[in-house]
This record gives sequence, structure tokens and C-alpha cells, in this order.
Amino acid sequence: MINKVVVTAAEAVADIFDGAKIMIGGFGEAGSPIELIHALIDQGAKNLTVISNNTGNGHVGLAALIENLQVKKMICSFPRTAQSVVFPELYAKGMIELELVPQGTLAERIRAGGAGIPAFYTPTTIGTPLAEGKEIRHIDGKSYVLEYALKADFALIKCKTADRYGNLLYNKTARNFGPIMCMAAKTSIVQTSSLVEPGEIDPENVVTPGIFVKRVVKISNPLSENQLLRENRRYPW
Amino acid sequence: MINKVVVTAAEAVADIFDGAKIMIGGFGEAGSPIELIHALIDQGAKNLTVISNNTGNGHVGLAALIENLQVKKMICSFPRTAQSVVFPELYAKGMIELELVPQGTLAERIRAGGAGIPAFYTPTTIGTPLAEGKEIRHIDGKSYVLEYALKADFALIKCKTADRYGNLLYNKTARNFGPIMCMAAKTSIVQTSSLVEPGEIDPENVVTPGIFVKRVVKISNPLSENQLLRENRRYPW
Amino acid sequence: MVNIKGWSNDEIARKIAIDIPDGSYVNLGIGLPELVAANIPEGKEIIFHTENGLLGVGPPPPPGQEDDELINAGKKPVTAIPGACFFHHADSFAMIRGGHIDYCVLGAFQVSESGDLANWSTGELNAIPAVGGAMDLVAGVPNIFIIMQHITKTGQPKIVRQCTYPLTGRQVVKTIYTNLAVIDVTPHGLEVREIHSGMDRETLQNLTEASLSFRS
Amino acid sequence: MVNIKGWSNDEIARKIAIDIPDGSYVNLGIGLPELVAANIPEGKEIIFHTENGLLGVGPPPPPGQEDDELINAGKKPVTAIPGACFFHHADSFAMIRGGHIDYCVLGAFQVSESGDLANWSTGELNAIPAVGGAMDLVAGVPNIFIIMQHITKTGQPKIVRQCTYPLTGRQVVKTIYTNLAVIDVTPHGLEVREIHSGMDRETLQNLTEASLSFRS
Repeated sequence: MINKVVVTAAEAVADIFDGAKIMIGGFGEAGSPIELIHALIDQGAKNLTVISNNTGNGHVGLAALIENLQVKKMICSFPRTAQSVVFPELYAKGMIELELVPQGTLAERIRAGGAGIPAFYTPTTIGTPLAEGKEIRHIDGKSYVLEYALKADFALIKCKTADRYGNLLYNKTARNFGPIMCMAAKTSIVQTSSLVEPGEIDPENVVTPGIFVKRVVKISNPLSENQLLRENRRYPW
Repeated sequence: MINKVVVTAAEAVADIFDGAKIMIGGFGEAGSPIELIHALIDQGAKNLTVISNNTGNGHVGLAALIENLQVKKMICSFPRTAQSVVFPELYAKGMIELELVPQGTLAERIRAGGAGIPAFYTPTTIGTPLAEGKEIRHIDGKSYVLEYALKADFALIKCKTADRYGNLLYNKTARNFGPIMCMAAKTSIVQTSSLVEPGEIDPENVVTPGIFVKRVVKISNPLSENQLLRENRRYPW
Repeated sequence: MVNIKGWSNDEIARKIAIDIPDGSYVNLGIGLPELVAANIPEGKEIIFHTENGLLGVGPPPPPGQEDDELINAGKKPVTAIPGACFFHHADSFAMIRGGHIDYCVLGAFQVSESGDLANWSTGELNAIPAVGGAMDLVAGVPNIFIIMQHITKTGQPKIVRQCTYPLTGRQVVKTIYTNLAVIDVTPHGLEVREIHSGMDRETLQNLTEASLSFRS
Repeated sequence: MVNIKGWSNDEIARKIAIDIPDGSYVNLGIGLPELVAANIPEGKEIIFHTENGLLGVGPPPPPGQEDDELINAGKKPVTAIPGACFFHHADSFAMIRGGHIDYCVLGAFQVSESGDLANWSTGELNAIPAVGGAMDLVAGVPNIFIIMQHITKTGQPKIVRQCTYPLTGRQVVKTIYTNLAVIDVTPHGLEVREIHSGMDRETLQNLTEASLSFRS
């Protein structure tokens, strides 16, 4: 029987290795798999390359992972937000690398990684410093840059509802990068608030088909990053 | 107020012009927008380029459009099926052109057309006659062919449920090419069995967001192609 | 420096809201552009897109009813209108890059006379670069409107011959809405469509590095 | 020509079903390959994918309960298991091209000793070319199994040195299951893993153009 459910977040992230490339879902707080990230902090893997839209807030979740010096390099579109303090400090000290990618190109590179498309052309960044050094091609009178697929060893994703096959539903704008990161990672690890029987999710409504998911962990009441920020919490606590 | 509903199929296809490029949804009978195609036969536009996975069955729907000599060229992956008689005959006589595209490349080219990606690399067809004459590129030790996006002036699509914004739900495997063709056509025309108020479709479950749809026509009880084939019907009747 | 304040931010946003046709799909940048949503004239239906995965953004929720997982690109809580839909990031940017979003309203550091836009980096050496979705928006959306103050806080022109800050995109801006004027970017250069009643042409030109023509 | 019939189609399909590991995602080609689904051993859970947009294909429906809009790639009516999901064609081929489908079982006109596959066209001049999803499947799925008769109806070998028909893909076949033998494509050529009890090595080699080695 196919059963992708593992019992604890610790078990789910146990095989993440030093130097791994990890996609982490979320757009700001929405969709950030905070329990899985904290489990990864406990686990301790180092020299990670993290692909995520932002760099975390305060001293919890992704920011705490960075603060714990487990991340060698960030690939993201917007590394500073109002409440992002850890990354800017380490970046200023030259202690963390950054590959800046426009948000749509980031999404498309991840989707390409999952879809077996090794590279594609896009109009985004043409005429800007971010196109420098990239191959440019003219198609039907317009210019485009060549961009390569992004893949990862692991993805850490948060969703709302899952079944044992790994079929997923998300919650509102917390969906964001979850579906495409599940596609692009060799081992997608998903935390879900609710676990249901196969068939309880209408087959017409499945957002992430189970084929893209390797492990599911139930986290019934995930922490709210905003709440933790208001309380000035730090992980590890 | 945004209201994409038009009353008749005739009205919905009225501005399709001679020489237009038209995507037509469906995989065999499933998802074939038979009423819209018949309206296009009544309307009479000629020299059409049709992008569709197959070439129709018997003498109704897409096959009838071809039989009526309105189609100059087919772009498809599988132009012959058990019940396809019209296309083979015209093709043998040199009366219709064919661009043969592997099914996954066809889907990805259509999706690229809708997503603003002008071209991409794919492993499909490498080492086969269908890669002849195409640009080949080596990426990370593997070979890929360059494929270009497909766009269209119109798309004719069948769905199950729609609202006045053009948000769509499909039925089972009749979904197939519908969502990506809606993305890739300038004017997407959709026939729906059921029309509901905005908000009646759960925003988490919308398959085609309304932004990709221009016109919606209600066809409450669409004809069954299989039924018409069993009855040996021909359009126009 | 001139002491004229010109139109309020809401008045500028209102002008944009009037210029966006009924039935348009619109993406609003973070900050000033967000004012456009509240200024849509009665009877006009505009669908707002936020690149983090929602088409049909509604007004902000009442206090206490915020949902951490229903936010806009600026990470502020929003609501969803009836008829809204959620989707993932690749689909969201397919809407943008594919030319399906009709209008996008953005802020700017600088706009050049040929419509070049600089709005993501002031090029300071130690600043952390952050681009978000701005470059995708200007590459994909056919109508880019800029909302901004006409000059910087220190009195420097923001409408310039050539941008000195790193570009977001080349020849992408269609119309600039400032507190002092509404200016179209045309093949023949910048053309002032409307000027604040407290302004004269000469003063406006003095506050603008690029040269302006005036619709008569 | 040899009169041995060898294994029945169901027996061949059963061998494939045994070789596919529990929990695999599998795509079955049209025709003979479809027999694999009915031959999965008790207790093994396999998820079947059909490229026209369904993961979790179930058995055929009872007569009279067919649904024209619930079909497989061969356009035959199917059912969907609990836990199935529907998706569009681009997502479906993302599963294939992206390497997410573990196994694919296909028919063949010819297989070469290096694992080249020809299964979409006999290259006849007046035939209408039709390729469907075959080239995508062999380009994307890591394990391609072939199910076929060992020789053609006219006695010609189908396992050849070089395919003479147009290729579907180069060096893509992993294992060939015929009515007479199970043959792995290895870096050292074709290696017979199992041979039908009514066959001897020499006869099998005589029915095979490519040269075979035998696992001792």
C-alpha cells in the first residue's frame, strides 16, 4: 500500500544532507512550512542552498535557519522585507551568497525543473543589469534571455489538506510556490493541517497530484509566523 | 459590469475570419466543443489553421469542419483514429496540410504561447526523424531540441461550469487541452453546460481563471459525438 | 525648489482609476499604486490581480478579520471577491508574462523620456538587491502606468533624459501620473496631457530633466 | 518459422506486473500494454497514469456505465480510483517529461540491440504519420518496458541490430518482454533473463536478428 505519511517532522527531514539544495515554499509568511524548517534546524544539515521567494522574518522559520548558519546561498527574488533582519546582516558581512532572480523567472525556472524543460527564453530582465552575461536571442523581432531550469534535492512545503497518496489542497494565497516546488524537488516533504482518506479530495480539485509528493507530515495547528514575530520569539527556543 | 456570456454559439464565433489560427479542445470525443464547431461550419470561415490533438471522427464536429473544406492545415499529434475517415481522405489527395507534433510538445508549446515563453528546449524527438531540421542544444550532457510557442487567434473549448467572469470547471478527462488553449488564444470561446453566479465556484477549485476567457455560451445539453457516430449522422444535417 | 504640493496621492490614483477601462485586469504595485483600488469610479468593474496567486482581490478586511494566508504582493491582508480564484506562482506569472494583465500601476525612482523605468534599486553599493516581480510586470503587461511624486524629496527630477539608476525595463512606461501632471510617453517623447492648475508649463519643465511637449 | 506460441499475452503482462515495484507510477501504452493493469499481483499498489489527464486510472466500467468524458489514451472508457486526480495536458506531460512516471509499458514494431525503439511509424510512403505521446514517454520515463510478440506475423525478427523503421527514441528501452523471452538491454548488449520452457537458446537466437547473451 502506498502511504506517504510519516509521523514526525524530525523523521520527515532526517535524510537532508549537508550541501543539499532545498526549495522552501511560502511568500512571506503565507505558506511558510515553519515546523519543517524548525525540524531542519534541529537536524543541523549545513551548507544548504535554499530556493525561496524571501529570506524569512524575525528570528523564526527560514530566518532562524539562516541565523543558525546552515545556509550557504539563497536563490530568491526579494531578500529583504520589512521584518527581515537576519539575512541583511549576514549578507553585509559576506557570510551568505545571494542569487537574485525575478519572481516570475524564479517561478518559471522551478516549473521548468519539474516539467523536464532544461531551459527556456523569457523577455524578463531584457535591457536590465540582471540580463548581463546571459545569452540573448531574438525571436520574431523581440529579445529574450535564456534561463535554465531549477531543481532541488528536497522541497519543504505547507498545505491545508493531504491524503496518503500525497494529493494536496492549499489555503488561499499560501498556495504560491508549493505546487511547482513539489514538482521540481526529488524529495518533496509536505506538512499538512489535515489528513484525509483517498477520495475525500474531489479528483477535480486536487491542486498537487500525489505523484509530486514523497512525504506528508500532519501538523494540526501550525505556528503563525506573525504571532511569533509579535511575541519576539527566537528559534531554537 | 463584466459579462462574458453571449447568447448563441453563432454570435460567439461570428468574428472568426478567413485564415484564422484556431485551437480546438478535446482528446477524441472528450472535451470536443461540438456545438461551437458546428456554428463555425454555419459561419463558413475558410483557410483555417486548426490546432487540435486529433482530426475528428465520422462526419460531425471537427471532422465535419474539415470535410467542409474550411481547414487548410492541421497541427496535431495523432491525425488518425479508428473512426477518422475525412482527414485521411483529404490528406491522401493533398488537399490538407499536416504539421505533426508529439503530444507533450504540442501541450508545452501551447502552454508556452499562453505564458509568454517564446521558445524552450525539450528532450522529446531527439534521435528521431521529427527532430530533423530543428536546432539542437546540449545542456548538462544531454541533447534537446528547440521548440517554439504556439498561439492562436481563437480557441473553441468545452467545459462543464462557468460564471460571467469566464472562470471554468471541466468534466473529468474532458479537461485535457482546454485550460492551456484558453491561455494561448487571443479570443477564447467556451461552451458550458452550466452557468453559475460568481462565487458559486469555490475560488480554490477554479481550473481556468476568467482572465483567459473572452466569451461563454451556454449549451445545456451538448451533443454526444459517440451517439452521433452510432447514428451515422453528418453535419450540416 | 517649488512649494506647490499639487494633487494628493488619492487624486493621482483617481486619475489612473478613471483612465483604466471598465472590465480591465489590473496589477497594482506595492505602496502608492495600491491607492488606485479604492478610487475606482462607481459602476466600473475592474479585476485586480496580485502576483502571489489571486485574481479578484477585494478591499482590506475589517480589523480583526485578517487572514495571514490571504495577502497581497505587499504582504498586506486582503479579501477575495465573489468570482475570485487562487493559483500558483507559475500560473500567476503566466498571466503577467503572457500579456493577459491589461494594466499595471507601479511606483518609480526614475522614468526616462523614452519610457525606461528604474524602480527596483538605487544602485547603492551596500544595499541588498531585491527585485520581486517588477521586471516580469514591465516585460509582460502592455500598459504600464507610473504613479509618483514629480520630484524627489531633495528636489531632484525623477523624469529624466536617461535613468541613472539600474533599469527595471526599457521603453516600457506608457503614462506617468505625478502630483503635478499627467504625461504620456509617445514615439516623439514626453507629451503632457494634463497639468495641475497651480502649475505653468515653464515651471513644470524646470522640474523635469527630460524635455516635455504639451498637447495644445 | 517456428510454431511455438510461447506465453500468452496475459502471461507476458503478468511478468511485467511482477517486475514493477509496489508504489510505482505507471503509464500504459495503447493495446497490449493495457493488459498489465489487470495482472497486478494482489497486495501491490500501482498508480496508473493516462496522458490525457488522469492519475489513478481504475478498471473499465461495467457495461452501460461508460462515460464519454472519462477515457484513457486509447479513448476507451475507464474509471477513476478513490484518490485519483484530473489535470490538463501540460501538467500531464510535465509528469512524463519531468521523470515523475516511474515505468512505461509500450508496444513496438522494432527494438534494436542498443535499446532504440520504433513504434510509431512503419515509414510507408502514403501512411498518415501519427505519433501521439510515444516520443514524450520514451524521452521522459526512466524505465521503458516493451511488450510484444517476438517476431512479426510474417516471421520477421522484431529485435534487430538497427531499427529500419523511423525511431521513437534512441537507447530508451530497458527490458523487452515477448512471448518467448524476457530480455534486458544492457551496456553490453541484449541479455536474456528468462526463456520460455519450450524454447532453446539457439532457436531464440535464430528468431532474433540482434545477438543475445544468456544469463547463466
